[in-house]
Amino acid sequence: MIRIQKEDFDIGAEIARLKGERRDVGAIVSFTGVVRADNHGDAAPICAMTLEHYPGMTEAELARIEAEARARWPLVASTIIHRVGRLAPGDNIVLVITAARHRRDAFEAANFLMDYLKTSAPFWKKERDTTGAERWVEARSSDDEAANRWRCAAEGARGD
Amino acid sequence: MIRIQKEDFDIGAEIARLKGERRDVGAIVSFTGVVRADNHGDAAPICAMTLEHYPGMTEAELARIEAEARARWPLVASTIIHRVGRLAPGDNIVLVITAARHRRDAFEAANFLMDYLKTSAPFWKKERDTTGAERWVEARSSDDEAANRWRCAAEGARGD
Amino acid sequence: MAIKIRYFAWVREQTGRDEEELSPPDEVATVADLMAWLKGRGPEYAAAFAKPEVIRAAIDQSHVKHDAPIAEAREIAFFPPVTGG
Amino acid sequence: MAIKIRYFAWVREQTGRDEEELSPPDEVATVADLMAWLKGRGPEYAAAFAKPEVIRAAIDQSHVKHDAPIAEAREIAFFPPVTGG
Repeated sequence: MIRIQKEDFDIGAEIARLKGERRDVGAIVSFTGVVRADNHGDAAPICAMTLEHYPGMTEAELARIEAEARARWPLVASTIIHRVGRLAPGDNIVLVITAARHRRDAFEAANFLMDYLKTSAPFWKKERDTTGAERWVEARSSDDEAANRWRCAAEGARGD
Repeated sequence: MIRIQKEDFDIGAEIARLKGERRDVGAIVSFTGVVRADNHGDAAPICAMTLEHYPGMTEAELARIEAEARARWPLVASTIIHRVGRLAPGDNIVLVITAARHRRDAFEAANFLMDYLKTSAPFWKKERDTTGAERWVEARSSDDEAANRWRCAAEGARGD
Repeated sequence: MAIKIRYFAWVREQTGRDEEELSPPDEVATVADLMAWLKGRGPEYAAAFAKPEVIRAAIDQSHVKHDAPIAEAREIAFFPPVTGG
Repeated sequence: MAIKIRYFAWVREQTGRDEEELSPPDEVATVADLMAWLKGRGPEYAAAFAKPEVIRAAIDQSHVKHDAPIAEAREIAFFPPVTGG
């Protein structure tokens, strides 16, 4: 399930909805991304963040990423919700939930979804700091590296 | 924060509590373990699970595991809640939440907490299936392997 | 043939528009050609596309490389590397 | 000196008790010695400790190996490998 919205999301309600009346889910992992006030160690604190996206392509990319995760791991269900518009420090930005029979699959799929979302979903963040200065957040090479590790990722230990 | 309890937990409320008014948290990972009805592929479905533990040692082990996670990763906060007593399929068993500045730390620490909890926290599960048969769940070697991979784990890519 | 060109984030701010319909000449065959052609359309485009190597492109809402052919494209978007999540 | 011995899960079910105070003789120096000594206390103990290699132990609520000395122990617990989470 994929959603792009301005409104906040309710993490507990989304997990409950994903789980529903299922009796084949043994592991649920959620990832929530939150606006930090101290996004840059040495710059002034952030007081606002605006998230722009590419309507149409955003949904297509998220659907593609979700389909790839579900092809790689035996997920029972998954959810991706991303907010757009104006946010403040402490506000939720993104929610990814994965439900699987075993914990390793739920963890890896959630991790993968976030890494790919960070490098391929067409969202852009603009920050305004307490001095009034605005700047577009720059992409990090560490995010590319994180996404690249899935290209030839060896399977780790499997548990449940 | 560590809690052992018979009652269910509210995942959303626990995440909200962990986050509180903090403005330095950028990533929150939650893991929820749930009773599966089909715990064993070929056996009869499970209709009840009883969780026994070692009061005193349980809290000590969970505190030790949490302290180790916080020594390894720069977590802002963490929560471990484990239920005991009688549970049914679909019921929550365990909740682990990690909050950090960056997503890699939150993911790895949650993963580590679950792997260590599975192999060192003194809980034992007894299942009853639909035929009325009861059996103690056997430990899985895959859980030991999952815990062992942290002993010499190389640091992966770091993002946020 | 007219193509819808869309701009996002600072590419949008620098070109001063979020989308437009353009009909580049036939010799504009790839995404890279299109950026070079756009650069000549005025100082705001020259500024936006000053460093084309840092700009990402999508054709019909799918990521493409700069050597991708644009012959079949209905919609081409230019934007900086994404920073969601 | 009396030691509190505790049993969990199927070790508890097989011995038929969850805890007891026992004073093993001085030659019982390690966890392994204690399991061997317990085995001689009756058929229910013999059944519980029939395969001591599958049983885990804790001294004063910390995991220990079977060669751990028990001289300073106030509480020793026996249980199967843990299965929480």
